[in-house]
Amino acid sequence: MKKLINGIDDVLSESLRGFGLAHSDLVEVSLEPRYVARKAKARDGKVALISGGGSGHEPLHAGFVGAGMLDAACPGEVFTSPTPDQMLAAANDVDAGGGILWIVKNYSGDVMNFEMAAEMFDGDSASILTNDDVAVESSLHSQGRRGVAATIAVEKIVGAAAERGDDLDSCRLIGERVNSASGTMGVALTSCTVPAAGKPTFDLGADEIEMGVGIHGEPGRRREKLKPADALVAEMVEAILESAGADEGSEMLAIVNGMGGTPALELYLIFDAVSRECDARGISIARSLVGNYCTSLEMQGFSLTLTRLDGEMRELWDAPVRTAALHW
Amino acid sequence: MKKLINGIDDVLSESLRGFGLAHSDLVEVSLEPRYVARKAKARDGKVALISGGGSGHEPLHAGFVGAGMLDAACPGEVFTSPTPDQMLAAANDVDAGGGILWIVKNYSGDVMNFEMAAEMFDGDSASILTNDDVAVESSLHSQGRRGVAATIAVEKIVGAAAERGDDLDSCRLIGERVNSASGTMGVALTSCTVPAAGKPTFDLGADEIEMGVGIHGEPGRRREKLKPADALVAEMVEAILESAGADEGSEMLAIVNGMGGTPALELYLIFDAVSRECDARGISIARSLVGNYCTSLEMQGFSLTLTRLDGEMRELWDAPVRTAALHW
Amino acid sequence: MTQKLVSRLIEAIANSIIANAEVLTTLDQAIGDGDHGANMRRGAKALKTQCDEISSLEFAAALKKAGTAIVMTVGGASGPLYGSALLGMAKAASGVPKNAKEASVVVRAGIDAVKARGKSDAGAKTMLDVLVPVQSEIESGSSIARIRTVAEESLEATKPMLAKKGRAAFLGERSIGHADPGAKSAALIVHAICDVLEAQ
Amino acid sequence: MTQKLVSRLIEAIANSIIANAEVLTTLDQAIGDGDHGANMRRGAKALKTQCDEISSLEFAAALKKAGTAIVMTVGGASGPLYGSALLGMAKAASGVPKNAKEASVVVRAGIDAVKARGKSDAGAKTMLDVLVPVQSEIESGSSIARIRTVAEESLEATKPMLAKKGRAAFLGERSIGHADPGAKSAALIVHAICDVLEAQ
Ligand SMILES: Nc1ncnc2c1ncn2[C@@H]1O[C@H](COP(=O)(O)OP(=O)(O)O)[C@@H](O)[C@H]1O
Ligand SMILES: Nc1ncnc2c1ncn2[C@@H]1O[C@H](COP(=O)(O)OP(=O)(O)O)[C@@H](O)[C@H]1O
Ligand SMILES: [Mg+2]
Ligand SMILES: [Mg+2]
Ligand SMILES: [Mg+2]
Ligand SMILES: [Mg+2]
Repeated sequence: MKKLINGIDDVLSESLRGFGLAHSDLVEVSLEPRYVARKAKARDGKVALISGGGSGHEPLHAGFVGAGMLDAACPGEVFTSPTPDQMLAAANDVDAGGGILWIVKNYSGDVMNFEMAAEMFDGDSASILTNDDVAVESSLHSQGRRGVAATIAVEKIVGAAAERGDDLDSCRLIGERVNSASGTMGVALTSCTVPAAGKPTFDLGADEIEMGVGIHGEPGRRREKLKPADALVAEMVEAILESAGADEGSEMLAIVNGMGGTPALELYLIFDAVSRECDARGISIARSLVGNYCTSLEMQGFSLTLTRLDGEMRELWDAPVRTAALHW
Repeated sequence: MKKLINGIDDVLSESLRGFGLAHSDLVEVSLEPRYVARKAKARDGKVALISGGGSGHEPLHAGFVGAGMLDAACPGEVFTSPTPDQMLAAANDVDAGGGILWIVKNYSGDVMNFEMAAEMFDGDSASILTNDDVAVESSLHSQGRRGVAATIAVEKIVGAAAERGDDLDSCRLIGERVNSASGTMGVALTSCTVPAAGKPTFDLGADEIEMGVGIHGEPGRRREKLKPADALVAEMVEAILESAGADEGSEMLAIVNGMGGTPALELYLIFDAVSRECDARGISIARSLVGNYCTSLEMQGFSLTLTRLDGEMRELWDAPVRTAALHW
Repeated sequence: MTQKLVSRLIEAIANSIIANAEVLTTLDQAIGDGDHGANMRRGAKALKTQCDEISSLEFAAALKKAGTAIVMTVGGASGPLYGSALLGMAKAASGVPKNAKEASVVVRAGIDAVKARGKSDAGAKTMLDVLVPVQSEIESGSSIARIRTVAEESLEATKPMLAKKGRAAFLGERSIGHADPGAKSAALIVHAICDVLEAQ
Repeated sequence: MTQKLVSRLIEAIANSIIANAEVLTTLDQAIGDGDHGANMRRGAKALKTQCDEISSLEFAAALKKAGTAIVMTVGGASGPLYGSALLGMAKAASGVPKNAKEASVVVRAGIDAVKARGKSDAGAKTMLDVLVPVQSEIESGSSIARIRTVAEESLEATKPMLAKKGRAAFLGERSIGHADPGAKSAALIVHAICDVLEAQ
């Protein structure tokens, strides 16, 4: 395993400390228990948004803490959901009287840990569960779909709603609307390596890809031969629209998300392919992000998220945001 | 070779088209000849900044086109300097009467192609050659040092100077000041693969690194065993300061630059190590960037740039910028 | 008496988990995300650190403190699940169970807490597929040797199962053929407890 | 006459470059950035595309057009260098050189343009280490066979050299032991020209 680290047990603390130093204008970092909170306190009565999850997906979620988006983020160990004490400490820190909205990606660990935190928290709270990954459908089992990159759309849009003064329940509802309007599918060209595991999570042949991969390197739909970018994109757009639904004329937010090890050159090429694919279907891309937003350590590959925007969602997407990873 | 591409010959055009679509609010992309120009024309009389170089280093340079930074960027084939017709077309497009400042990284191909463009251009122009890479010193040969990530500092600071109304010569001088105040050193954990070559540029053993690597995978000072992050950073800071000079109390801009395939988790951990190393030397990091800015396709590794800031440079660094990759 | 037992149990369980962390990781890499070994080791280390403090308490309070330690250090799915098991057992326990019957009641309460927290039951290819049959054996007063066998057999039986809960559930058919990592850690814990009881 | 010669030269040079692109890339991967093959192939293809147009021109004009095509399509270091060579030759040429003496004057003008553009000379482990000795042989009226031998020998002689120009210069000592990619492409061009002249 080749990593830019010192001791394996110190990876997360050192990285968080570096994040706090690099963005000391935007955030404050607590190392014990671990959470990242906005530097500028939100106004009284604002609903506070707290997300979190395993580390290794940076900039998710700490990179989205700041005005217009999250109030706090709780990073767990790499690919491991954080613990309730982190969420509790964050909630007590950022609670501005409007209640806490937990934004949780649908993994059993995250769900259970946030649930325990909510049970322990003295005050109003509600939660949104994101489950946009269309690669693995829920019919076969009872776990439901995985939450992946659409979480960014949820955090941005709900963040803007909270900022304009929406109450806890309205925030939750709009978050659920964004989640339902979204679908994501990912593909891996290479594995990632969890520092504590020391070896790649999975093995792929020199010409193989994992279609539908999860952001922890979980298997997806199938292993197959690498295809041209256009063919990958066509399959992914098809799968997403089949699940998330989109009529001709729909306006979309498109997120072409690098898995961590993919050159920007390729991500923009993928965005070109996505644009052509959407054009051909009479769907327009009204807003977009291209870059590393919800990563899997050093994995090569990408995910595509499409979110059907309505007028309010678009307006909230456009509202100002000031975080380490998104800024307009 | 595993890449998210269609045909090898179309990589650059498709990626540029995608970049243009994703950032249509900021830039206009010409595909024949290839260049990226600001969407909002600069005011009359402003010095126009044009940079360029081989592709594969994204977001460098197209990601830095926009208000407060570059007026145009000319992308060559992957790792190959662009051709004079691109530079000429870009110059004729963005010339606002204040002359053209060519910002060129010190590689013989870039130098010669920009030189030919300058010879062909009808109008005032001057050029800045960046050569911040301290890994390979100039004593042994006559090529001089390589230009790498400090080019970003030059482009940002000179961009702000041009915006406030500095003339061609003042812009050139401040650019040279930034370049002389800067030093960079890189390290590779893995190679990159040029699409047209189809195989990795170099081979590293499972526990080996290339200390002092160039942004095209050129060899550096030596090949050695992977060391802890702190040890890597200590060596790099030492080499940079030895060359760029810094007294106790110096204020620095620090750029921890991912080579393209490095997880953000590790880049922030490196920034923490850099902060500790600078602290120990009584040097303060006044400004910083942590992320992928001057990449080498999918290479894993990073470079560290330190630029000694004076008051004017810091002010120009802080001036507003609105590009795809930098925005404040 | 309680003190010695609790500290022996903590040592035995924690050491077995630490010694087998890589096995758990490998299993989790096959059908999960490769962190089960690191997660469980983190919990084991926390228990060892707090061992003196925990074993100075009454049995029920010790279970509660241990459960809280697990919840606050492990994370992932296994943290709240094993943590809830201990917290559930704490609620049901008064003193150290005096016989198999009493022990089985306490263990059942722990398992019920896992089911409630995980919204699951045996048959979904999880730790419950070891915990549930083991509890039955305790309830029917089986020998320690028999309990060990059942733990191994039910671990083995998770291989052909289709995962319906946890990360492995995302694999669908591809989860078949691998043992569940949580079932393996549960079996390790059962064996460690058996070791301590046999040495009494 | 000119027309046929020019188009034969273009075909021979371009085909040899295209056939050997991978060899050039491999050499450039060892001591450069691995694009010399792709760069030269791009130039070769541009020449083939424009072959009819170029060969319809007078010899000097053809050289100029070919040089411009190279400058505008190749990029990298080799683009401006080979382009400048052709543009330099264009300035010195009137018609097709009628003998070795005339040819050597034109070639020398091309080489001087390369030296000026690259601020370099023979001895720095570049294409000049093949071009300069080959020009000397032409100047002294050597046979085609001798010119071929010198091209090979001087290419071989770049191996032990320490690079002082181009990307390879950044390697310092580590550039020793590998032939220079630009020297190889220069040798290929020399052989291709020899092929055409021998077939006349
Ligand atoms: N809902 C659930 N009910 C019971 N056990 C579960 C559930 N979800 C996961 N598990 C158990 O947890 C184990 C995985 O734990 P671990 O790897 O530590 O956490 P994570 O899955 O969050 O990475 C699985 O092998 C399974 O036995
Ligand atoms: N200053 C120079 N003078 C002469 N030849 C040079 C010079 N710089 C580079 N070269 C030649 O160019 C070759 C490399 O060309 P190429 O790989 O196409 O461009 P780049 O080096 O920009 O990637 C070198 O092998 C060398 O022969
Ligand atoms: Mg996990
Ligand atoms: Mg090159
Ligand atoms: Mg796991
Ligand atoms: Mg080259």
